[in-house]
Amino acid sequence: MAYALQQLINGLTLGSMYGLIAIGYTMVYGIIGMINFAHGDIFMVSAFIAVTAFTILAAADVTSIPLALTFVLIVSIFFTSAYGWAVERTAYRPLRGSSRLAPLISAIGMSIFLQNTVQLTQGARVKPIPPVLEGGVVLWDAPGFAVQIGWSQILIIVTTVILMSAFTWMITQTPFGRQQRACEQDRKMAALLGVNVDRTISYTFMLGAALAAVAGVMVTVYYGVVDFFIGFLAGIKAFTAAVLGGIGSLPGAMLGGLLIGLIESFWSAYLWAEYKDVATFGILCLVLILRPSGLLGRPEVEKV
Amino acid sequence: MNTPATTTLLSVRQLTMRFGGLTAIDDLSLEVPAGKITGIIGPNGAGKTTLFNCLTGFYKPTTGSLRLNHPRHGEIRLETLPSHRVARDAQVVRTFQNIRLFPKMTVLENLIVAQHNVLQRASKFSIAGLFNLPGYRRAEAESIARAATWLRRLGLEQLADHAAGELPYGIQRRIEIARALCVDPLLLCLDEPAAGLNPRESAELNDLLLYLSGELGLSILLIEHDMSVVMRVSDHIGVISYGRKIAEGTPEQVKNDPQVIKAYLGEDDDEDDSEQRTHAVAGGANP
Amino acid sequence: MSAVVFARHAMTPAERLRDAAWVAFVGLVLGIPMVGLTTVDAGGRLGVETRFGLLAAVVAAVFGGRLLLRWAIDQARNRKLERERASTATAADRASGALKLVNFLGWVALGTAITLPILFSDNRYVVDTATTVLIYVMLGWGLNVVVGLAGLLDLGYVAFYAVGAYSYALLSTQFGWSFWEALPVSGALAASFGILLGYPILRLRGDYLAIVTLGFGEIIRIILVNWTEFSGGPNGISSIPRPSFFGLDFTRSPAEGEQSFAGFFGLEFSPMHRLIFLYYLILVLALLTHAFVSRLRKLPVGRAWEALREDEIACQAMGMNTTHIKLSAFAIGAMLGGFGGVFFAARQGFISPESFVFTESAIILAIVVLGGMGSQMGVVLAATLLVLIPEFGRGLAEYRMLLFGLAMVLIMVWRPGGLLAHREPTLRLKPLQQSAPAKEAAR
Amino acid sequence: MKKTLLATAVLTLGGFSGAALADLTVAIAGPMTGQYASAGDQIRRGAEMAIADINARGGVLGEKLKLEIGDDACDPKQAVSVANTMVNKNIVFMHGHWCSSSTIPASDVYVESDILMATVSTNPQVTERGLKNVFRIMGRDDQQGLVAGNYIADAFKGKKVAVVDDKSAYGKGLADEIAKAMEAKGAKPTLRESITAGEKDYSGIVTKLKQAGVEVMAYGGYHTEVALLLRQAKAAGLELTVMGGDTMTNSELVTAAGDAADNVLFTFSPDARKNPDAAPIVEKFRAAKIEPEGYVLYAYAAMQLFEQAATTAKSTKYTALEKAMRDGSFKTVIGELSFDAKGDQKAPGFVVYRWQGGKYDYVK
Repeated sequence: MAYALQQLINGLTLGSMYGLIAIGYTMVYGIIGMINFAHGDIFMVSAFIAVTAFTILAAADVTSIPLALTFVLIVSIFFTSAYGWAVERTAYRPLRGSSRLAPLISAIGMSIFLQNTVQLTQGARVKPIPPVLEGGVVLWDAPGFAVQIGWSQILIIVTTVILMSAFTWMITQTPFGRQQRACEQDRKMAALLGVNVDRTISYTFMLGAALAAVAGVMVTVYYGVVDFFIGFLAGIKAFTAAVLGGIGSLPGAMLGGLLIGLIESFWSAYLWAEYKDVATFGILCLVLILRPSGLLGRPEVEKV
Repeated sequence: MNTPATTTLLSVRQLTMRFGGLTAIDDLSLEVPAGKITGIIGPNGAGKTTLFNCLTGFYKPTTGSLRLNHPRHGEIRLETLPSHRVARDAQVVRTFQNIRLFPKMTVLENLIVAQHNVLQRASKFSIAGLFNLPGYRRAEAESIARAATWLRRLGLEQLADHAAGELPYGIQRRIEIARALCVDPLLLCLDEPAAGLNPRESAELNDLLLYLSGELGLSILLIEHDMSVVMRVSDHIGVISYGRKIAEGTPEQVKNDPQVIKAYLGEDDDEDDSEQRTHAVAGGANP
Repeated sequence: MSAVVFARHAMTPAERLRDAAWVAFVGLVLGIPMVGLTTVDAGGRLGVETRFGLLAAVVAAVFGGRLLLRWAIDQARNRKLERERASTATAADRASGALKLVNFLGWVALGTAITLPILFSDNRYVVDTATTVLIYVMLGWGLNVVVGLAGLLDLGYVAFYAVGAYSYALLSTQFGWSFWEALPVSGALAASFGILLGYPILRLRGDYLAIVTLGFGEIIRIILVNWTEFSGGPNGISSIPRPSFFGLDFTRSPAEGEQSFAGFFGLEFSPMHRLIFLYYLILVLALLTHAFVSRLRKLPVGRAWEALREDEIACQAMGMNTTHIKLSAFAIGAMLGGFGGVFFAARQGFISPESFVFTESAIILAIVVLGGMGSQMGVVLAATLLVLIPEFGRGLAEYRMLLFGLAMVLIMVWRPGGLLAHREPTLRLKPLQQSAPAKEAAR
Repeated sequence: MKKTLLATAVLTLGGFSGAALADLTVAIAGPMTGQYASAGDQIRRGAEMAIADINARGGVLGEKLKLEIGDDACDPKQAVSVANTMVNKNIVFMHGHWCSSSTIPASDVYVESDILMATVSTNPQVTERGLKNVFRIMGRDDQQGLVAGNYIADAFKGKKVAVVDDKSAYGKGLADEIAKAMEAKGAKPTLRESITAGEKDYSGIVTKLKQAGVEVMAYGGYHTEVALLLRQAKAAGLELTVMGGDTMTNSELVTAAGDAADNVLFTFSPDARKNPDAAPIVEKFRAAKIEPEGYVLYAYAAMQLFEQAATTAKSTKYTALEKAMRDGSFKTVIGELSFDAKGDQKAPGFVVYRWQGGKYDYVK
């Protein structure tokens, strides 16, 4: 029981991170209908920025953890959004209106490019930082097994909940959210109604990148080690999460992320860890066969 | 093809189609005679296209039946067939309100694709085709000849080798009809074929329809929003509104029916709403 | 949306400078965390190192580069506009021009492909790289059927490649089958996997299909890694026998009672014989594949694939069984991928799951899209490019893959439709040659 | 057109090495880029130093050595390409490749072209396929696993041990051998698990170890995952001792795992740096600001091996060289090297090390 609870906590933490990255996929997909394969690498870039920022702080002898976290978050979000914007501007915008595969290939190219740029400029070695948030609370001291939740795990789950609420509010309540949804439904019509489509798309990429940046900082805090290759696996998992939840749907992305985190966690806890990815993809296939638009996706009945 | 005029080709019985809480077609019954042009009219959102979708297997009706009296296969229950078998086995072929050509393929290719089943059979799992055996060569030549005939009849011969998607709207409509004709239909269902056509093109369309039904004895089911077109060519007209049949008869009878006049003039605003609802349920924005 | 390209006015020098300054500023912002700052290992802990000199150089390069690029683009655009204004070429002319170009390219490619091993008969590297190109061409043609013609986005194509490679490896090492016996069986196995995958996911559209195929590719790989008894697990399968020349092995010292290729023909043994033989073998099979796929495209099934890509609903309304059409595309594509896998195993002599990762699927997909969806010659062009860019780059060491990624983006931005986007109709009512004089007469 | 491009490419990239062939060309190959680039870096530094020293001594048989570097990024497909490039460059000796999965397909190319190779790949398959040209200057996974397994069975008697691998050819091979050796000694591992290399979250497996009461984890795989496992174990309140293989020599482990690295034991060949004969060379490396850790001295030794074999054989021809190598015994910076019929090093000898305060040393 205690064991299951601990695995639940692990799964939720992992899932939150997948969810944060998945939102970036789902937003971009929602608005321009493309799979942004470079999104995982944007996340990787943000983790490197976070490492650099933490190292600077350590050199400057900043010991206040809240202060440090705030600083790193702001720096990382700022620069990562710039990357998100630049990627969209150079690799995707020129391809708007061409076949839906062209931006996909461009994205794959961008992903390879980003990975190698970071490898070149930051080195191929893993980048560790000393633990930022050590310790945690023992939730339940069951005989033989103490269920623990680390401060960093609490930080991740709480941040995710706050960001999700803020996001839902922004998409449903603010003018930007309305423009964003308008572009999702019909870009041409939105443009006719005076929505600046290009700008809305740019902002969407920046927002997605900002969320990836938060995830990047969290990963850096939680695991303490980043390398130029982390974007790939995280990206694939997050994309799977987005599809599982129903691509285009924000709560869906979060739900998908959490589900995948939990599946991975419990599958490797009780069954064969080496087949955990088979389980993830198997469940994805099953869900899609039963619900072709994902869990929370709008059913896509093509009008005849 | 020379079935007596009185034979019923298709009978729609108590057809109902619900999407969630919305009833798009409500207990509709209709007879379509063989060898004639039957018009279906009604305001926007009355359920005309939904009827077509039920008829051609794209939607499964909630209740009711669609019985086709096929000269060779006997009675066919259309609602039990998947869409491709409706076209292939029951030979009920349709066009679409928002034209659905194969845009990157040429006009000729579009028409050849329509003869896929015949050609595929002749190609014997592509083996005869791969080696270009005489049997297949003959079938291919025949299909090209057939396509060419229709292209000539519809004045599209010069455009045969152009990509279909690059041609003007009115021509695309004609191509779609030509393509449907290449499937060898028993019943041709045209969904607003005159939409977006200029008056001259409209007149040509009328001639074509009269030719198809008069000379070739083809049965045609025609949806039109625009009364004036239907009135000129239809032998028989059904009027639906809010998914119900409100009138039926010859153009003359329908024209003077008070119910019809009311449906068309009286409650325009409400109709727009109902169309919105139908669309929302059917999947929202245009594909 | 800047669709109205021709209305763009010429930029003034001040505008150009401002534009370049803005781009340089973006470069600066992007460069600060990646170029300007880096972390280095300082005795067990990280320390920050600044490289502002390098950053300044990069920003300056971006500024200059942007000025140059902008100018070059404007020049190219003007020239293109002028050319378009000056020319009276009709669509038909352009089509026949494109056709001529494709045909020309095809003959040149064929010529070089045939003469290459003769010209470089003692150069392993050239022959081997050319063999790799051919394998990717095969894979590209296979995926072209699924993605380019049928329009089904498959991100897990590597699965079939793996099935082919492992089938050959297992059949030959475990059961002693020869290359020629194993080849058709491997292809058939891959095709059955294609159907197996295709069947449950037929309902899925577009990108949902993409992720499921991606998952399928991963599942196959994970099974290969973990099922050690069957596939050798991460160790892979080594000592895969190489194809023999009608029973004659390419060995220096043949086994008792057998003859080697070199012995039979009275040649001095050279390891190049095997390489060149493998190359020609794959070339011949690739040409057969080309003939096969080109012919299929002109058959009902090929046209049905293209129609499916264009509009699935219209296909159904035409009475076409889209299930069968999709499955046939999956099966044929998978079969060709399986052949590619067999060649790969024959070339390497060793296979392991590492060779069948997602990146491989992505590269094959890139070959199809960069080449121009559905274009057979495009695949050849793109496969050659994508194999050669990293090989060229061997001299550039770390910049190699970076340039590869950049090239993918640039080619796509430069030609969103692919390198050879022209689509040749499968049949014409009037042959092209006849339409030209008719036009002459009309003038 | 494209193919002509290819031809010119090859010409310019030095495909024809006939022109300047006054020197003897030797080569190294390994992951110069990609995830394992740091290992490739070590090999390169070691080899460069060795070549410089040999040339300073007057070269081999009066000819200067020239070094070619091949990057396979640990990708089997690229390894074959690299091997073919090297054949074109008429190399007489190859030190490489690094990953077993690259060495295996590449060796097929070298054997056809009569090129001798000395590798540090530890997978048994490398020498088990009966290729005459392959020599291994490092121990094998099965030998390494035996030492590690025996050590665990003795030193951690009665403690619960998990055997974990990363599903790589190297990691799984090693972990299997460790488990086998442990079982032979009657110490059955409590858990046998696999993880996916390249992921960052191993909290699931850590929790599983904690639940099972595991205190020692024998790990087959690379150092980066060990660092993560240790950090996450620490965060989960699990004191874990890790027993790894030769890849743990990488000092990145210490940087990434911090103090927790002190819980890492690993097997590796006897430390060449302790070899009194090697002292001057070790000094030389340190003077050049290169810590001769991991594969640096192996690369150096490989070049020494070639130098001495060629001198003995008085030739750099394949047959003579191969015979010299198989029959001879060579004094190198990593100790005395001689080979058995398969090409494996006769007395590889693995020793158990422990990281301590950022340095590794024999376990006392």
